[in-house]
Amino acid sequence: MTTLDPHSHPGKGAATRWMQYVHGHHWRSQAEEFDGCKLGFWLFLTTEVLLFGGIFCAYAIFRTLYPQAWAEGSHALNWKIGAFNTAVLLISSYTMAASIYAIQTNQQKRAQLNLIVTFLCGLLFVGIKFALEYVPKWSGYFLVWDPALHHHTASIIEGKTALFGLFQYVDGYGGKRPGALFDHPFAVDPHVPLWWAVYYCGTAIHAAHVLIGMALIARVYFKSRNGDYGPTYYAGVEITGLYWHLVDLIWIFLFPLLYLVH
Amino acid sequence: MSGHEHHHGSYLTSKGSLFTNIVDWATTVDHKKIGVMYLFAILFMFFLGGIAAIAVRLELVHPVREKVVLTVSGPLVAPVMNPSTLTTGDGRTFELEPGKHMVRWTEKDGTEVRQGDTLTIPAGKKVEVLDMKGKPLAVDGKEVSGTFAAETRTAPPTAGVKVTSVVSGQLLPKVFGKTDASIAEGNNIYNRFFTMHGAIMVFMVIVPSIPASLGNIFLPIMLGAKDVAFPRLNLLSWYIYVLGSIFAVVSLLATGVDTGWTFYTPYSSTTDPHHWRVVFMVLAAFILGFSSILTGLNFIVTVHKLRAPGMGWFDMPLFVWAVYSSGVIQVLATPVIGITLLLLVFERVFDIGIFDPAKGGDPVLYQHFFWFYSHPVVYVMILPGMGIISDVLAVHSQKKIFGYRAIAFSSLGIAGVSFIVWGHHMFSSMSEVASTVFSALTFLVAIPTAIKVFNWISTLYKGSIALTTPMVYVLIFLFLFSIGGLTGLPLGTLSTDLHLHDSYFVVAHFHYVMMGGTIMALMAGLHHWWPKMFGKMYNERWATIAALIVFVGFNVTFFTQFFLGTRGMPRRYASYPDEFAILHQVSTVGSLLLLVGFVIHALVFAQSLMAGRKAPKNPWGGLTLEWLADSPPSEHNFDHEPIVTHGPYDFDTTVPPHWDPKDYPIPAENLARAKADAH
Amino acid sequence: MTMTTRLATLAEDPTFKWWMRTPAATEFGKDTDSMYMWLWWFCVAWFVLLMGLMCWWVVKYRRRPGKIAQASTSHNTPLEIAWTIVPTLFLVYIFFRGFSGYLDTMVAPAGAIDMDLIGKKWSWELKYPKGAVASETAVIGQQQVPVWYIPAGKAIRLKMVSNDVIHAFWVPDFRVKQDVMPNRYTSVWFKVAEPSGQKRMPEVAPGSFDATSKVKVALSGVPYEDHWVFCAEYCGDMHSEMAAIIRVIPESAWNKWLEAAGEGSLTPEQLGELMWKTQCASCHTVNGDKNTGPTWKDLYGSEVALSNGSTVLACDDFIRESIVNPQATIVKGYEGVVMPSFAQLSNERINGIIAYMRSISAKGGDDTPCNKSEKK
Amino acid sequence: MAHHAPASNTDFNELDPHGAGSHGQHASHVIVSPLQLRAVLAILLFFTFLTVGFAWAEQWAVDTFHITLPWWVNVYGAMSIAVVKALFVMAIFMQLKYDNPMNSILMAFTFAALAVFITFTGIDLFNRDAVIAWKAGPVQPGGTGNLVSYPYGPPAAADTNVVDAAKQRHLKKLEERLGSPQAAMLEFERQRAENSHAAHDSHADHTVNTASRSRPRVGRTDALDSGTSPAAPAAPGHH
Repeated sequence: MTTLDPHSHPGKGAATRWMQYVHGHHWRSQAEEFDGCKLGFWLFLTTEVLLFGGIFCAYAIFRTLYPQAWAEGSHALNWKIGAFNTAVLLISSYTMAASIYAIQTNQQKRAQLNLIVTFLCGLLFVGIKFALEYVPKWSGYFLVWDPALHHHTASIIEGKTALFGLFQYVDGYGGKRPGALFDHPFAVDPHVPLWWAVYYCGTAIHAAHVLIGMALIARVYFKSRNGDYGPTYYAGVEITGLYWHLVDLIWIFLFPLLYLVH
Repeated sequence: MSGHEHHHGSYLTSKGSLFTNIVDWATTVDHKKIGVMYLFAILFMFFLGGIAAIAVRLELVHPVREKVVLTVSGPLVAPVMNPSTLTTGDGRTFELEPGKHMVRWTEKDGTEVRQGDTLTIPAGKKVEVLDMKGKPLAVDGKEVSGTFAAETRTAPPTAGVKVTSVVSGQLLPKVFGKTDASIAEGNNIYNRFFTMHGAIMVFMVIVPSIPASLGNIFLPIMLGAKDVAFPRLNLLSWYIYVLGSIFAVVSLLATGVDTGWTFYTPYSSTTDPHHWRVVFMVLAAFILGFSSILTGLNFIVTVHKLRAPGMGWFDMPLFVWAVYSSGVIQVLATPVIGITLLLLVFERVFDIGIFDPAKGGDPVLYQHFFWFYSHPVVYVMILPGMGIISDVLAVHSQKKIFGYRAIAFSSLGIAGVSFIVWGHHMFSSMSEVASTVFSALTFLVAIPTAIKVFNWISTLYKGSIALTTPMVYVLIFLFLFSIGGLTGLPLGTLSTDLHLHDSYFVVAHFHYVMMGGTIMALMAGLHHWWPKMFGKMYNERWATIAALIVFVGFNVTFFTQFFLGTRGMPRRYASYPDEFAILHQVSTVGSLLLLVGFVIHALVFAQSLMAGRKAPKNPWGGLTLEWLADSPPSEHNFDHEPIVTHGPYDFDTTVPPHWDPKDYPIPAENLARAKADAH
Repeated sequence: MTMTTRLATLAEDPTFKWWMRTPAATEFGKDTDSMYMWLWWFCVAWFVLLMGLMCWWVVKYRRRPGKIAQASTSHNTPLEIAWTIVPTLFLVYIFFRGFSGYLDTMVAPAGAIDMDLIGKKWSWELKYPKGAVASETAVIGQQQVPVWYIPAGKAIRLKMVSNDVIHAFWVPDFRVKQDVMPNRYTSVWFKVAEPSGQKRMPEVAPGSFDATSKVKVALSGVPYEDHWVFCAEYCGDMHSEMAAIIRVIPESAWNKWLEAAGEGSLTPEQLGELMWKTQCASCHTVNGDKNTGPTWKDLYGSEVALSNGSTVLACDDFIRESIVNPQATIVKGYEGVVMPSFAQLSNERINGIIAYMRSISAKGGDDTPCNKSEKK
Repeated sequence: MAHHAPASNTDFNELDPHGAGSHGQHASHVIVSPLQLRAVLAILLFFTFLTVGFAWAEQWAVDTFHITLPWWVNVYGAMSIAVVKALFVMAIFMQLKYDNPMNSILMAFTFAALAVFITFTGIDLFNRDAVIAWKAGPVQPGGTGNLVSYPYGPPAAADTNVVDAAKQRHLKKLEERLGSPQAAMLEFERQRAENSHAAHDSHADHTVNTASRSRPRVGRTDALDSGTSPAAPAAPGHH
């Protein structure tokens, strides 16, 4: 670990707006400001953890009350998708951290590349979640490229497709919805709708956080292209990174709870 | 960072045309201006909530909502209820059957008949028999009349009675032009009003009141900082507050919600099924939570990072300590209400069932979610008030606060314990095990609170006490808060709580704590810092008179409610048995006194703003840093960053800033003693 | 302190009657009372001490111009420790005393008589042994509330469940309260002393519904005491009308009453009227006024406009369906009002309601449209 | 800008009181080397693999050795692995290890608050009828002549209706498509088989595993479903 000397990296190229950065007038120094921003953001992260705390609490309570329903619901999820998505998020967390490293060492192009990869990973995560999990479970329509589709060959209703043939309807698969919206014909335990309520609330709020994180990453990407960040000023990237890691952190718990622990 | 040109003038100084002024205020990142905007927004919501409170109190003047009195005004006509035998005048008998026959007979005019009641015709009374259409029944061309052999019952009369009086108690429906409202409709209006009162007062007034207004203005100044840590975030949190309030007002304009401010499921998830009002109100609380989180977060970072040189943690004014502690609670507890309200919205919109027993969910789980936030937030409400009391008390008795560290740590202690006592709101709905655990933990909170009160009162000892309006409010606070705190004991005690839970005793208790505590502290702080905030003095005499009226009005309003509670009056009742009427009426009179008191206060403040005497820089002789600044402070608070050389309460050894040492002759023995203490 | 001495102290305490309208009617309630009064004097002592010091010092150390307060100590560790520990000890005592009273309140003794209590918007339904029906009602405001007969000196345990939202069963005179939940059973118990003849509430208006003679005989000349039952958990529009009266009578009289008060002793119309008073009156009037639900006056045999635009004849079948499955058809103008199902009512009771509705309808005579349609 | 920015960003004010807060230095500008980051990523991916394998292993133990692991093995195992992963993310990716300890303390408080929240809620919901056994002595039957009944069936348990209704709707749809109820039932069973096969092609058997069998259902009175009394104590009490 090295502590950075802010004067050892003269700006390379034109994008050196970061060198002109002047900290807020009410801060005693830029280092103080950076520290303060981080402290503030960590405080914000604690609120995020406790926000999900509600979901975790509901999960824990109802799992203990209705273990059969939880087992049944968990079995309806495909652990492969969950594991793949976990890997995607972990990799994106790495690239996010790597982009901070690159900024700290003033490797602007590398930083931007890492940000792009992080953004794409987020997109992949949400895309998979939406196209391979939400849509089929909710409606019974499978993406035609979904590898899970071949398990359901006999239940496919030919010709019943949606969105220009991109989605194929499988009879009796959909309807796994929360609460009163529940319409899955093969459920056994009466409390399965409750499981789907917790599943959808947990993962949807998480997915919303992924989207917010992606927006933040897009923002720092464009600011970075503008030369706003460099070795002495990168608070924006740093807190975006913290947010992104928290999203990852939540998923690290959601994944085994929803997909594995049955 | 634009917009930070150094102005030497006051932060209130006008900058140009009305329009530029409005834009300047709307886009300001100056913590003082944001604090002032918060102050007026909160006072406006306090006004709205107060209107609702008065409406609720006026409605309760009459015990019952509607008591229609019918009196006999002619021959009574009513269907018979049981088969009976009539003996006609000529000795024949006639069988009457329910559903076929009505009878007509006379009673004395003016006899009272209860609406909807069946009637009894004594044997021997002369009656005429009618068919169900009301035509006299004729047998063999002769109308049937005679007397019953035994007493006979009839359904409520269809004719022969008139409404002689409609006892009022339908105040609110009448105000809204619904003179023919049914009991249920009338009750419903009442329910919407008390919900409006509770929701506004909790979410929009008491939670943000002190931290967001006085805290915003004075926390940075007391720390010697130029601003809060994140000024733009501060402005954002004000706008979020306004947005949340707009959501709430929209729901109120659509005639409001009838859930109570606690939104207990399954009532809140099933009431008002075809409307969005509940969702709007819930979203309002959800949005206001964000505002609260951002404010708390901002203050915590400010305290950690922006203290003036020389100001260690234990050199901070106790107000700062208290706001800091409440910030911790805001940050840790508010997200849980966020997810709770979000789930409640999902419950209403998508029927997800987590809190709905009909779908396998659990309504008491909602209560746990709700109180995990809402109990700690009680301390968000009261801690800053306690901070104000500590500061104002010390300044106006020019006495070092007794047990500084004990007060500071008890703030943190209260913040910590507040997270493990929420179950005492649910003794009658929880498992017995949980009730016992929560009751034991609840008593823990009493200890740091008691310590604070002891410290405050000890501070008076050998002080130099000036009975200014802020100090009068401090004494009022100590009086009312002691009652509020002590009446918490029977509520935390399991056996007595089973009687008092959800009764008016609880209503009185939390009003003593919330209003007698927080609002009285707010009034103390408002008067204490008014000269600093606006550079004008207020009329001391009228302010003190108003304070005394508020004090009397408050006790008349709420002490009676303790008696109501122990005698068995449940809360949230639109009507009640007559025996509670007198106490309710006394309470209503008290609430009107309170109204008078607050109106005088408003006039005093208005007079001060328009024609008040210019305030000196340090009218009370305070030692904390805000008294170093101008009145009102300049845009950046201080000309130079202040360096802290004395403690916030070293009155016995320090001449207050801007005071002439001649007016403050420090006894030599004080200095000697301080020297001795230092060694 | 033994129970007797505690009670003796209570009776002598002049402030007791400020707080409680009467002494508690139950044993555990008396303990609660003595706990409460102990706490009251405990609070008074602290309050007087604190406020006394405050007032004394405010006067004594009032500001004198030109004089600065003498330095005095700003902390005193032994004092601070003392005033932390002393209240703590008191609090420990208070907790344990409250806890022991709580156990007495929660745990029903062996041999208690079980009754079911069902709470619903907005009425209570008590199920007696042997299907007995309490046929008296009293009036609060305009509201009919049921009067329940309860034997003195016998432990009664109510097993409670709610039909819809959360309610709470509270008898202030018994000093007990318990929430009534829609998804689980909760219970309260009480054992009330013999009626002393001492009034516990203002005389309720005598229900004009007189029971049949057997019941009357069973109850004639019997001393009784009345106690309010309230719903203490906010449950909607008629929350404040969701009340009942517990009328405590000697056990011997209660046993006789139980025998006499079988449902068979009432005519269908009487039974129906009783059902209306105890179960339906919070939403339906019988005098033509509009309330939460449609009025029953002249309903029977009339054409009812439904929310789906059609009309239906209010005959027996329609009424029965509206009782058992209220959401099947909604009367026009009452959309959004969710009437709970009363499917638990016995056939006799439903028939009684229909008979009662018929008796208060102008179209309820022999030549009702309903009869005509039946004849077809 | 009228205000005076310090000449250098590293200026440190002698009077600055925050030494206690940040150990006299601003530990923020720490560069974590890419090598370390990659190592952490590798560890995280490995643990992801491990936690999946762990879930598999339970079923494998049942299938191969007929050993039924206690319910908590899977839960505690998966949660422990998740905690380790989370610690790595927080310590290295989020740099808590090198950061102001205040932030770590904050996180610790947060997790403590979360633990309090879940535990205390559990104290209520998992103990609802814990005292019934000693709460109730033998109780004389009353009410409807039986013990407490829930005479109109369980409206609170409408949840079963949701599940059943979904089934009935599907059967009706199938019948409309295939013409006869028999054909619909056959197709229903076939689809059900395919559905459960598709869902369980992974690691788990159709039967519910030990984790689910492990706990009695508490918190909701059984009688609400069965229509019998909950409060008739199995063993008549005492008191």
